[in-house]
Amino acid sequence: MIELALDVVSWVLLAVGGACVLIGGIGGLRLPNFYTRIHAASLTDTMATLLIFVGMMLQSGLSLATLKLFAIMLFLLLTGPTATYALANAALLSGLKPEGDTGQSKHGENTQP
Amino acid sequence: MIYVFALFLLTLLVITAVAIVRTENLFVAVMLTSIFSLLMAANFFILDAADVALTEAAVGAGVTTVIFLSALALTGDWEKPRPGGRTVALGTVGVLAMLLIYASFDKPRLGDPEAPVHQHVAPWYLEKTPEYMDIPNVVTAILSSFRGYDTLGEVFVVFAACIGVLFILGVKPARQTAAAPQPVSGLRHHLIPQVVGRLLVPFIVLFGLYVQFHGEYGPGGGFQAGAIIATGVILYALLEGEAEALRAVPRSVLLALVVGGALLYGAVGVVCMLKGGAFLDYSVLAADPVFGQQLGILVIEAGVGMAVCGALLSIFHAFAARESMT
Amino acid sequence: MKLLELLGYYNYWVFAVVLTVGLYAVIRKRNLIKKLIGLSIFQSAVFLLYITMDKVEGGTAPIIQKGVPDQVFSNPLPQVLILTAIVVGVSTLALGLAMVVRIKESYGTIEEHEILGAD
Amino acid sequence: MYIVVSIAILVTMVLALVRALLGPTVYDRVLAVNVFGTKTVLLLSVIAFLYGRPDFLDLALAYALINVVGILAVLEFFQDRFRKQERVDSD
Amino acid sequence: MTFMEHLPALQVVVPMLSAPLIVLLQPRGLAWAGATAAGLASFAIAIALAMAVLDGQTQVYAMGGWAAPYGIALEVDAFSALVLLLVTGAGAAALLAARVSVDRQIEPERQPLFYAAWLLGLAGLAGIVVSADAFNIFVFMEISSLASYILIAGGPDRRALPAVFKYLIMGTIGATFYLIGVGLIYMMTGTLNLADMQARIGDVVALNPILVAAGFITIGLALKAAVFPLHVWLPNAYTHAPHMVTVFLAACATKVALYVLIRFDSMVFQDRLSDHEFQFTLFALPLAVLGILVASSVAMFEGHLKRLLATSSVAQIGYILLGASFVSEAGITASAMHMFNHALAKGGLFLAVACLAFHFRDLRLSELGGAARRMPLTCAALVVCGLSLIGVPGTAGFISKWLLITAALESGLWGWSLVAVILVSSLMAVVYIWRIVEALYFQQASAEGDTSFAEAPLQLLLVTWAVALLNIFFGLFPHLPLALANGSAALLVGGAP
Repeated sequence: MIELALDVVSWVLLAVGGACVLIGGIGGLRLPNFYTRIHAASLTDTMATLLIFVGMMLQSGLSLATLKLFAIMLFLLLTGPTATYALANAALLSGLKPEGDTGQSKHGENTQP
Repeated sequence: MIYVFALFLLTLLVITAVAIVRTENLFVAVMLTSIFSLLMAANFFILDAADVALTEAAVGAGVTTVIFLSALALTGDWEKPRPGGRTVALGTVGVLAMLLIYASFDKPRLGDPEAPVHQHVAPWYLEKTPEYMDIPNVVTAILSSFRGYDTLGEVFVVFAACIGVLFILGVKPARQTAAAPQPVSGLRHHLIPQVVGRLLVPFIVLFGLYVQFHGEYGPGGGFQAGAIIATGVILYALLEGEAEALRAVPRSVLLALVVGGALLYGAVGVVCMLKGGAFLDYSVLAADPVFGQQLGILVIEAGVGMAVCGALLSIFHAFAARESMT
Repeated sequence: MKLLELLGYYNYWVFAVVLTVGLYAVIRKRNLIKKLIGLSIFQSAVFLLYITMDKVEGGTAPIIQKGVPDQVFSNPLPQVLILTAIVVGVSTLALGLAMVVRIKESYGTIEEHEILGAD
Repeated sequence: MYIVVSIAILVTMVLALVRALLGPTVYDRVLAVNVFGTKTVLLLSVIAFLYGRPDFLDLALAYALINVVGILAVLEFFQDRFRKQERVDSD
Repeated sequence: MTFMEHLPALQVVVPMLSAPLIVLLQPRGLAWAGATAAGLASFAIAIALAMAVLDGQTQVYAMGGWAAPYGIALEVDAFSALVLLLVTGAGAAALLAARVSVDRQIEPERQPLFYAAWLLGLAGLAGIVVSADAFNIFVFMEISSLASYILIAGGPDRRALPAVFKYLIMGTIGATFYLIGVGLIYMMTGTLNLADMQARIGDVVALNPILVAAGFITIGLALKAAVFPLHVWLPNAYTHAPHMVTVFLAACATKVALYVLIRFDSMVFQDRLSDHEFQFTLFALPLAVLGILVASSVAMFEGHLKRLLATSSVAQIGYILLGASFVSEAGITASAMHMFNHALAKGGLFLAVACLAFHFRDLRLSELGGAARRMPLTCAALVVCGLSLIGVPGTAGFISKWLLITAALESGLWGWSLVAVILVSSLMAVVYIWRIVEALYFQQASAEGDTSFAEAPLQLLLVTWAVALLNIFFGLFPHLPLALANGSAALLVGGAP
């Protein structure tokens, strides 16, 4: 009985995690400019990772694999937002101004340093 | 079921390869190259090559991207487009492609067990490894003992690359910039990456050591460990600045690591000779041949790890020092 | 059945295409760094050829698990060869980039036609 | 169940690759590479479970650690060029 | 296992393990001394191996104690003993003479790295010749290639860098083609050991991949050996390399690639693939003839002395391929002998060029006026080696030209035209050697050049003269190399065990 419950919970978590990943991916593609796309990317980094890994941990029960899964989740949650922050910081410093309400970023051209 | 993944990832691979060749901004090409190596590692993993995927990950994502970027920083990152017809190049290359695809129909289908590859030498390895070495990871057993001579050659290829880069970049650049080479401050004012990085570096080096000594039981070994530890120290150099990293791991230590690793590997072979076995025959190292094999594999994996880590780091420092000069 | 049959050869076709893309870049492009990138793609294709050989239907990676009886394993030998070839590729790449840096300093350019023109 | 998740991750990788190819500004491409790296970690862990060989998670762990080095190297590269441009403009 | 049985392994291990040691020897003179000691040791091992092979026992060495198809086997038979003598001899001789010339061209703090790369090159080439495992040959081919890129990149002027970059690109493509060929053969036969491959390739049903593999291996090794259409990297690389590096590489680097091509072709593909002899001859013969004629004619009009000799090397490689393409016992003997004799002749010529470089900054023929009066001994040695290159009777070159002509006659109806080609190209060789002699002896010294007697340093001069005398000695008493060449021909084509 417990077994079945665990399975169902982890299936649900995995499904929602998968959906989150998909939403993040689509967001990354359709959003107008750089700073909005960074939100979409960070969504997948944190939420989807959390859901998928917890779902898998439930599946693998108490074992070395669970410890590894926990370590991977921890490092992903640690490094993902850092990288996104550093990226946004570098973009801001080098002059890519976030948009007010025009929606289309002034510096759209490719030769942005 | 694996066909779906294989099909999917291989198509992505081809798209990325074509995109790399077509783009003219070299920086974009380097970014796509790191995606290319991510895809290669995923493909290897699906085709049951866990060790190779780990090597491609450790070497491709970390070290290759960093070396390419430091070379781009020293040269320009724009490519002058080449006008004119590309029919000749496309023609010769197209003929080669047709020839290869034509020849591929006689090759054994992906994964069929009757292929000659699986009949002759491979079953012997799979059967004899538990008997001679009693270690789970057959790839490490072949890499270090059955074909240990190849890996010795491999360590000396890395050694040659290291002394080659030191030799070629040993020449001072002609026009030394008037200003004293100001210390390359790492991502100084990026406080958050610095804090997280300082937290991360010990774990990367610890994971590198884990991969080093876990080589017999799971995917891992000398090459992967050396590359991961080198990536850890490179991360420290990126965050704290290259001068700081040199203080932590000075050049003399790096040279000692490379030379020590190569000599350690060779010394194990010579000791086997002196003890009456053939070159690199570890079973003579200890009374019980199986224990001798395990001891030999452990020591030469340590030698490989030292050599690869020292070589990759001295290559990185050679390029980074060049950047601060010009 | 025919489609599944053809799928078996898909890896070899990708090997052929990626090999020719790499070779095209090396022959066609004049920027020295782009030639090196083409060279590394060219070598990656060869790795794909070797690793495609080792897959056995339903086999897992050749790491023998103690408890599990008579497991089908993939072939470990091509993986050993490719471990060596990857490190050879990186070493050649590092040496090539060191030469490109020196060429840039002495010639001021890394476009092949300008270098040949300079001498 | 794992198959559904891995297909979702594969589709996201395709979307990230499209962003990397199209991306107008260079930072979009760096973002795409970052997303691609994270998705590879997820894909490798899910496939490790799909194959029933959980001891292959080392590979995903390695990628989780190393992926960030590539991104920070890129930002260091940009910072250098930005500082070099400042020096060129100033003198 | 006695010391004698370890020799095949020691042949590679001695130079390879001494390379890292030399990197640690910072004091300048010590690096050269260590390198020369290791070079001479490996030459002594090669001589001992040749002696052992001459009295009949081919050495087989199972590396790591594992039997042949499962582990890596080393095998030293007549052919590999001959090429080993050639490689280690050229390496040791060039190292002996290297100190003075290298001190002028490489800064002291970079010299330990230079000599370590030199020993790695020597170990790589010896590793290829000794190994009997297809993938092991690839690994050692990479070691020797990387080492020769480093050595050439040490060249004094800036033109060395683009030359060595082109060599790196073409060399890596060649090595990767070879890797694809080995992969395809492994895919169809399941083994990497050469002898095992020979046994198992017969029962391969689907021949397509094997033919494609033969194509890839031949083209890859032709690229490495600078066979005619794929030789564009060689002239620039040898011209702009440091003088002593040109001596070492010109004598043995390309010949080892030809050695692998001949061994692969005659052992693996030959008697198992139907009408493969015809295909190999159809491929190799025209390339060899074209190579000989075009390269010799280009050499005739070349202004720079070193580039002239490098282009003539391409022609001489054409001779070796010509011998191999007959696929007969006489043919293989002729090509093996020419490998040996060309190494002697070309090594001597480039040593003489290194001596000339001491007093003549610019090595163009127009600038070398009055060299004979200022450096009589060097020019005399250059003339002796030039005669051996042409193939004047009494010198080593004559022996191999003679064997080539007999092999050509033996090979049937095309024989006479091939003999004509050999004679015409020998005439062309006479022309370009005469142009050198005329520039050295009869050209007036340029106005401001001083004409005082100024010979090259003694050490360099002694080695140059030693090689010149060897040219003559092996011209008169060719028993040792001839016995090895005959043994290798019998082994490869004659089907002897």
